[in-house]
Amino acid sequence: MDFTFTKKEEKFRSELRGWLEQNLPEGWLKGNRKLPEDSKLYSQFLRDWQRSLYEGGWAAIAWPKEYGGRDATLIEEIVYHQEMVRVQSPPLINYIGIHMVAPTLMQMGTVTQKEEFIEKILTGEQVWSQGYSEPSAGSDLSAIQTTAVKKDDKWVINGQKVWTSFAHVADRCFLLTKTEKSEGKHDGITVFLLDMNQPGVETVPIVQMDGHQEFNEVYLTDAIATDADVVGEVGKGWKVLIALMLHERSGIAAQVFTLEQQFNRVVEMAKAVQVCGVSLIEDPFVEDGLADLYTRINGAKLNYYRNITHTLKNGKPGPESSLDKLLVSELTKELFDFAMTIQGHAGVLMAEEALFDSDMQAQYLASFGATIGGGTSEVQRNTIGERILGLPKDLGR
Amino acid sequence: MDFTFTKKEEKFRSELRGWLEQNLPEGWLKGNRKLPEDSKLYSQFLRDWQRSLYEGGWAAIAWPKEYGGRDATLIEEIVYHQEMVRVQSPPLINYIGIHMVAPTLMQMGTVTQKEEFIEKILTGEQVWSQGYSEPSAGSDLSAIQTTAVKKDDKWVINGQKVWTSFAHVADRCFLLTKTEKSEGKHDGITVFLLDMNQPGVETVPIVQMDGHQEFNEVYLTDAIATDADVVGEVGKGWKVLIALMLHERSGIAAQVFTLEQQFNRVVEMAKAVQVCGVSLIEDPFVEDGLADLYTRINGAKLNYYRNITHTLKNGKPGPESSLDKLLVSELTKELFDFAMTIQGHAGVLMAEEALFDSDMQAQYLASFGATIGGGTSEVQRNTIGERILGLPKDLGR
Amino acid sequence: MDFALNEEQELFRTAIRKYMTDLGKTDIARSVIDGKLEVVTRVTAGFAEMGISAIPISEEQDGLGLGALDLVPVFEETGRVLLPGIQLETIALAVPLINNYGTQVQKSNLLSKVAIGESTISVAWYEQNRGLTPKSFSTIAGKTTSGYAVTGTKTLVAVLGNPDFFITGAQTAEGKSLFLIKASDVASRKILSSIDETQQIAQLTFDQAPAELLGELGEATQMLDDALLHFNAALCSSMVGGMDELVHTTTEYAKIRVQFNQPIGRFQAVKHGIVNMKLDLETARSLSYYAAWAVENDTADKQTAVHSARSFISKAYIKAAADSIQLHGGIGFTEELDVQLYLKRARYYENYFGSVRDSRKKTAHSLGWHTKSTKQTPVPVF
Amino acid sequence: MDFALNEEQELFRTAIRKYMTDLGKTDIARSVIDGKLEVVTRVTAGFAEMGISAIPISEEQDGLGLGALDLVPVFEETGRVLLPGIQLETIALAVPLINNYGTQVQKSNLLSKVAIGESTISVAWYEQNRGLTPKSFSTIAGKTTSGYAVTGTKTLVAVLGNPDFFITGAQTAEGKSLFLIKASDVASRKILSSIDETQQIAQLTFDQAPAELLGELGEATQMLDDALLHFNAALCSSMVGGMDELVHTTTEYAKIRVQFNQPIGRFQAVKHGIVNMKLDLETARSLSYYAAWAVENDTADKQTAVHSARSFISKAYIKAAADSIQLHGGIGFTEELDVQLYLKRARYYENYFGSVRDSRKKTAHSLGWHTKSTKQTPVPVF
Repeated sequence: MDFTFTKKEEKFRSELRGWLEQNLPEGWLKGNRKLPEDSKLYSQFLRDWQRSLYEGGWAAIAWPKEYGGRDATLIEEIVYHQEMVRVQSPPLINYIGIHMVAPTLMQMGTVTQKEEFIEKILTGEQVWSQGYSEPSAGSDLSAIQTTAVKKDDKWVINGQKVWTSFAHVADRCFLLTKTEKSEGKHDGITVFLLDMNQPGVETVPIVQMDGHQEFNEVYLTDAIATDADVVGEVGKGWKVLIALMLHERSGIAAQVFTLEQQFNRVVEMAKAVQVCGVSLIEDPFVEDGLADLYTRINGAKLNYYRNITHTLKNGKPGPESSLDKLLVSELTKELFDFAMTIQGHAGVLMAEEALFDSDMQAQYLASFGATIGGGTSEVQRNTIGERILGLPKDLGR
Repeated sequence: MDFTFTKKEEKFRSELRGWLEQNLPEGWLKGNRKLPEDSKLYSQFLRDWQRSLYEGGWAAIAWPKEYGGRDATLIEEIVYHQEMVRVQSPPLINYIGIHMVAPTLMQMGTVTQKEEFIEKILTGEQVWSQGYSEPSAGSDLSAIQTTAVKKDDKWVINGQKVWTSFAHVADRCFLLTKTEKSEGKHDGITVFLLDMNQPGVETVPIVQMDGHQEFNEVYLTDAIATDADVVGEVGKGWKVLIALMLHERSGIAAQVFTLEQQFNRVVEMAKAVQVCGVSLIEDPFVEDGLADLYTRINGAKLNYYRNITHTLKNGKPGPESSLDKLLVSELTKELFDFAMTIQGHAGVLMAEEALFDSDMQAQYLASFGATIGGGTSEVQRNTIGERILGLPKDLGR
Repeated sequence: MDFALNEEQELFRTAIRKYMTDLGKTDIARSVIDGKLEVVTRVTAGFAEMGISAIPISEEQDGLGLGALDLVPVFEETGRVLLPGIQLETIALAVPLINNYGTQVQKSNLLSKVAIGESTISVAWYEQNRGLTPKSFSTIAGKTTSGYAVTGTKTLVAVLGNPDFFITGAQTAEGKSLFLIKASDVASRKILSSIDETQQIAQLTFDQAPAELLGELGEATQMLDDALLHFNAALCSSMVGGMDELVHTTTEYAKIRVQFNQPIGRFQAVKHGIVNMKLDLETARSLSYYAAWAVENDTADKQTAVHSARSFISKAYIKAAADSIQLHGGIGFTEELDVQLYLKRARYYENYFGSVRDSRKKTAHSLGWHTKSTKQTPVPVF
Repeated sequence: MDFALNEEQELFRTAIRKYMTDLGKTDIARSVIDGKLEVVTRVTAGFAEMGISAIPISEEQDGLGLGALDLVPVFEETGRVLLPGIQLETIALAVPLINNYGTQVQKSNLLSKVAIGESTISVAWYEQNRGLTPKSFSTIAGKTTSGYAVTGTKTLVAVLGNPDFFITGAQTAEGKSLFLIKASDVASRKILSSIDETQQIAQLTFDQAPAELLGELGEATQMLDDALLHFNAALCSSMVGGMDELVHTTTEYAKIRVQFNQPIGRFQAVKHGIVNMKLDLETARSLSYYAAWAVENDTADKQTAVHSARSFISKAYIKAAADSIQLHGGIGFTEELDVQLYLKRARYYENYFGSVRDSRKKTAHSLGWHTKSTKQTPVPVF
């Protein structure tokens, strides 16, 4: 066992750290981390940030050098996430493009697709969204009903997508459609690289329970795509989707480190907030609960390290990532639930009036998305039971 | 709302209490409640106790007067259970006969069956066991494989039963068999009133994890029954089984009151046991945990009272009994788990060397049977989900 | 032995539920979120019309002279639709305080107005960074020629619908005491942003506010402890109403939502999840009924009955709402569905006038666990 | 970055697992239940042959001079088969105590015998109705011409296989101190009945027993706290081994057991139940590896690493065993299956040398939560 970094990895970290100190938005490191509320300004702010990352060579470190990446090792990726979480960097507006679409195109895109999209993804000139879920296809993506029908060399697309992240700012969408009625439920699905800037595409934001609007409904009414927009083969889109999902090899890292940071923030609160002159943390129930959370959150991080070790030794990740996802998302919910409880009645206060952290209550509400988005905890448990433990397949699968 | 008893009910209680004081085995009320270890002496002790109950008119209070019962009301039954639990009365050796078999025979037995069995059940002359479960038919009783085949006016029975309570002391068994291969999985089942005293019946005790031997395996090798032993119709045994199970209208009462008594015992322990001169209950975590358990155990009792009220108003019990069973059995496990934890390392000591109660550790181990026997918690949850909430039927049912 | 609401109480429930349905159920709560606070005044009038606000007020003060059990159907049904406002504070906290400790004049002046819906009263007790049972107040009351003058700042005060009076706690030479202060005598009021936007809470500053003593000097804690039994019993009913609605809507959703070609209620993870909510609901309802019964009948075990009920239900309500969000999946995370409103309300009530830990501690003390003398009866009283 | 056992350690695991399989897995534990205590002596010899008992002993004393990480595969595999005996007490508690605090003579006399399997040593610390970190002992040690004489009664002492020596705690004028006492000098020994019948615990009475001081006078608590880091890291591995076996057997059972015409592992209540066991197992294993790594490398966070691991694993082991019984159904409740033995072992270890609450308290203190000065680093060390 060895938890140290090599000199090369430490050099990588300090290079990144130095770059961040120079290039993060004005006042960011001093805690002025408010993003513009206006949708256009918000989008521009994040596009500028991605442009800046691109120019520094930090937008897509895991990509091959030939495409403008750094050929970063898995450990370098982890260092990257640690540092990004540490400074609470602005979100990457083209996350989907960089971490999912482009690597998939590198693997199975046509020469034209590679030329047309990959560089624009890297520079942030072109922002991507993903269009998988539908009102009737949430956990069960094979149930999608959006159709693409070929008419005179064009594909005419109709249907509705939901939970389409970044759709309101996106130029293109990685879109799952049904092109044939078929027996096998994973057959007849085709992936398009849909141009979002056309009349047939309408985007309506979804208001979340925490008040944020990070996702959208997308209504497709005779939206148009061409053969050149198809990824892989027509009718074989399920394979493309699986390939895309496997491209996030360091996927959970940011969440692991974020959870740890959030935990430390809750501890700070328990030390700082006093009731009748006594810090919350001096209450044995607060101490006990936090020690338990510390242990399990640290355990989740250590699990992740074991899985990375496994990946490094085997050259590819195993199904253990669903284990990490499940643990981290459930712990995020538990952490903020506990943080709410210990604040007492003053915990109902939000934003500027909040007892300690103006964001704590909002993070509590946001935490409910963690065990739903990206595969519900129920689906994760099925995956773990079936893929890791080899238990029999569930009903209807 | 009214939690008082009528004068008649109070009179019933004091009559029973007076009788118990006079008739419980020597020294019982002073805490000398050890049953004989030798199997024969044990059986004789319990038969004597049932004979005594019979002679006092307390063996089957809910039975109609014509059969030797008291036509007791539901509330009187509850009072009866309260008093029996209060004095921790010896177990009723013919529980199955009195609470299940005889009421079923009264409802659907032949005249001969009624004459032959009911009085003997009441006096304890004939002890009954139940033969439902099999190695491959636990939660799923419809999967039984014990066969009864008609040969020359006799039924020849072969198979294996398991979890057959009282089989080692029983004279007769209420036996579930398969008499026809059939499509519908509840068809082709026939119930026999099997004579246990015959060469084809072999009984082997099952040793439980708490060391007790309350149940048995019963091996049936060309065991013989006659047409006169069939309850209801041949092939319609599933209906008989359902009828039998519905006859326990006050079924959960004893468990509810026992749980409450056990809880009070744990509180006594927490007050009495001291570590470094301080009672366990002065530890805030012990206080908090016990207050939580108190609340939920009391809640389970109050649920039971609401269900009784419902039964009194509607004339028959609803499916809510599965709710009571689930809560009480799960709480029993939780209670003893907590009782183990708070005893510290000395909690590993058993029997005479136990920290407080010579029986606490054994009760902890026994509690694991509560959520398995009589329908596992998983099956109870299905029943509640489907019968009370109307959710769709499970896989395979 | 009869552990159920009586026929009249169930009929009353039906009437209130109909009224709430007519008002559009959670539409009222959503109106408050949208800033249309006038709906609350309409509800207060409706309550008076139906005789709800008169329930616990004696006939001398134009009330109905009924008890805590008659409030059970009321607050279950208002809780079911997350009715915003300070009905609980007025009817189940201020009224018992005035009823038990007020002078004849105070009763006449205040209670009949509450009964006919012309007045609501809130309670301003909490001070910043103090516990819910503070050892002392920084708010102080000084004697004046005509009564008292109170100076200090209170926070987390429920003010939706603009109550006419506040019952507040202040320090006097004789100890912690309760006072009545007219809303018009509040020096300043600052609305605070709350996780439950269907409620409105404020910080109130008193600056030599004219105040009338309520009850005896130095008796604030004991008076409030006693009145909080009424309040907590009613609060429990309100939370039970919310839980009941959550179980209902989650069950119905699980029957119709199809994934993997199955209604999701067929999957045990979903089915058993809802069953667990149902189990908690049944226990919560039993405990809340018993708490109200104990308060109404002033039983020896009323402390235990109320605090144990509160300790369970506060937690179970949050869990029911949180689990319901999860079982609804993506749609449960949106602002469109009501389930998130139940979560926020449950959170709002979690520590209101006491935490779960506080309630458990009080349960333990009321059961005599920390005194050598008390002994449990071997047979439950019933 | 490499968070896994190395190849040698995994090979060692394979060897030990093979040895345990040759011994019939849990047959050894069941032999002890049947009173055939001689199996334990055979195991001690086998351990010496395989070099296990020499692992943490330095080469000067005929040991291998290896560290806590090399004990991980050993105790995972012995825990997997519920190996009875005092291997943990000898190798992971007595040895570190003697190694760190013993004189050269004590090391020479005691450790080489342990290394070659000729001696086992247990620890007699607990006194009746005292906590696990008593403020004072009623057992006392008086100075004699040749050393000390100890008088008093210890209980819950692990004695399976008849250890040759006991390390015990006694009160002296200088405070709580540790002593070495020969088993032959114990005045009387009473075997106690334990929930885990695969172990043997006793009450020991010392009556002016000749005793040798171990370490410095008055330093018992500090010495024990330090050595318990070794012990708890090893104990965690042992519990992880048990959990691993539980997950394995429960999974296999769920694949073959058919009810309602389905392998029960197809039902989500069963499937997700096993998945939850698996999640706990993974966390337990990660925490135990890290604890052993921290002890081996004497890191600054070793207190946190060990106590947090222990706090989680003690509880998770009980839960895994309890859930496994439930998932097995009726057969799980019988003496025939091993799963009940795991439950009893888990319970036996729950409060051994400290409770879950104790471990959490120590975790909190080691993280500096109660001191104003300590600050968390914003980026995790790794």
